[in-house]
Amino acid sequence: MSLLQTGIDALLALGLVWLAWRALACPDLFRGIVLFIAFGLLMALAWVRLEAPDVALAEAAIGAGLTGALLLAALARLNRIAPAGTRADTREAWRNAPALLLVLAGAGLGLAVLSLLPEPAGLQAQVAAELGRSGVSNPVTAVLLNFRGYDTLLEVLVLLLALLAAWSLEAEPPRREAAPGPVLDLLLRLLLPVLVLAAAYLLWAGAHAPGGAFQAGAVLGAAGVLALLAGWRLQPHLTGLPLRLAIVIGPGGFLLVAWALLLTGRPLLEYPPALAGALILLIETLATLSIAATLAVLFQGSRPAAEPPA
Amino acid sequence: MQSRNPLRAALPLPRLLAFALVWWLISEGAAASWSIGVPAVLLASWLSARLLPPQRLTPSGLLRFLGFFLLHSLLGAVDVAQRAFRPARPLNPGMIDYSLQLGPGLPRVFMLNVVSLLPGTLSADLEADCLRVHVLDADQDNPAQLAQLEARVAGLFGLTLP
Amino acid sequence: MPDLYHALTLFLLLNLGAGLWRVVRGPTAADRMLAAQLFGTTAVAILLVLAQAGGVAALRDVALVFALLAAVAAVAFVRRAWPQPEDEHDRP
Amino acid sequence: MTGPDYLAALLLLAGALFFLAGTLGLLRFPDVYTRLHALTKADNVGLGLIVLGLSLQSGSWLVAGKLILIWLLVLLAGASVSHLIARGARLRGIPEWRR
Repeated sequence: MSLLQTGIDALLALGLVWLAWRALACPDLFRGIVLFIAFGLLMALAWVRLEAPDVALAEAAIGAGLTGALLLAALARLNRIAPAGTRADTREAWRNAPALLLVLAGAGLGLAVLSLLPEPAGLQAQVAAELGRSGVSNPVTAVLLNFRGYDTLLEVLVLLLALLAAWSLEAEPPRREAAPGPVLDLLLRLLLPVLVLAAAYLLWAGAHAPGGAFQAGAVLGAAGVLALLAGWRLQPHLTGLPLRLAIVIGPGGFLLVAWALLLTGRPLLEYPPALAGALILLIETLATLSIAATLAVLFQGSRPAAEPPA
Repeated sequence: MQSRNPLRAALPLPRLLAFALVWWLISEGAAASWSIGVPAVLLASWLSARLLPPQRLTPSGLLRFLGFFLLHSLLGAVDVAQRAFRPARPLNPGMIDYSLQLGPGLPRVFMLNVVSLLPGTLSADLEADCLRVHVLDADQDNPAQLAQLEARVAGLFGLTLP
Repeated sequence: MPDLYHALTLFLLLNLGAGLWRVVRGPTAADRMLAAQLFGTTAVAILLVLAQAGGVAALRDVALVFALLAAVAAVAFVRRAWPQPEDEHDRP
Repeated sequence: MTGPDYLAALLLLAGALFFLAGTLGLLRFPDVYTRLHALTKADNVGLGLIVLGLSLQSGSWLVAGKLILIWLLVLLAGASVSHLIARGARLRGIPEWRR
């Protein structure tokens, strides 16, 4: 590795630690969020340098794009409930807590790295040996949707649980929203179709390259978030059953496939190799729809049915 | 204008071609991708046709606009770079009003966006027909520049300014 | 050429680091947010350069996702998190 | 290195120079409006030049097209966001710097 590459890596590592520290320790929540957005950007670049483009893609879609928007919306809500001056400020007393946490986490990680075997065997050889029967050629997708498909099933269910938790909270009072203005309106009209295309592309790419349902769902979900930010709302007849169907079709379809496979006498989520590719694509397509719908609805915060008719 | 053919109204050919091109580019020409690409392009074209009415871009207007845009955005960047690099930081900003000749609609919003990419101008607000522009150098003839841009945008969309 | 790509990456990263000063200093929330917007453009450039340097086509997809989502956080800021101009007047 | 290589290297360096200009503008310009000028002009042209240089190096029309598409998306986002921020800043009465 050249000196330049070492420089890049050193700068990334230092930048990440500094940003993490500043984002946690800075007394102003808004500044903390902007620092966190910058942290997400650097994190994606760090994953690239670690030769993990799959994770970089997920970080780009979720970390840099959606999390920032979610945190900003949460901050806006917090400021409405309890304006900045009225919040009990415990941060001053806990100022050094993040540093302590960082030191502890760093020490733990250091110990873990030191205790690694010099040449960890890993599972790459086993994954590579079975890849031919998985239905896809991207090893990450093979692990996520075939060899350990139950992990992904549970992840999709966790997202559903998060939504249930958000929906059981008190609905936010409606708030005045300024007109979006022509520039934001045009941005949406140009961008939404391209976001749909990009999501479909990431879904397709997942079979052989970085991509897949979570990334595609995040991109499609971002389209929903942008539409919500511009003040676009679902028509009332779509907020009931159709929206709920979109939210559960991913986990539901996944469970149905798992159940059908159990009925044929196979172990949980072990696809017949001939059908594996098609089944994975089906599950991922449905999961993309559900993830997108769930992320957009989570951004909105409360149940859309509770919205007064516009 | 209502198209007589409902299929062509829902899926206009120029949109189909444009989104097929976008798919071809983002998939870097992978032939196998069209199994998902075809439905995705159909969906995107349908969505786009619902969101944006068809525009009549003229090819000659497009070429002239592209040349104008590329040259002037480069000039704009050089201009900003000079001001940023010089130790004296030569800035004389101001806010000017420009009355638009373009009628309301997509061409006008398009112009609003391009204004911010061209030398020394930044669109700051739009009230009725009045475009408020923040300029880096109030001594320059900014309105003349804006009028030139407006003529190019009108040419791009096949319009004639009153 | 690889050295040039890596030097360029390092240079762009240093740019990004310098821009952090604006996030820390502000003074207004808009200043902090527009610095973050600038980082997005820089990150796209870095990703495209690294994609060419390492011959990793997937990094262009990462850059594409960055470009597509570049506006989301800033729009969320403008529409939600930026205190409304009339808020001071109609608070009880 | 051959002729096209030199041209590509030149474009990449020019792009880097504009990124530096954008960062300097961000740090040195006196108010949010003037900083927005730097954001929308210098960095977008910087990215455009880098995209052009990389397109030459990629040796593929498809990759070049994809790079230009990414550039156009960044342009659209940059122009829209800077208008939204400038308009919001005016609405909120953030003062302009005058010489």
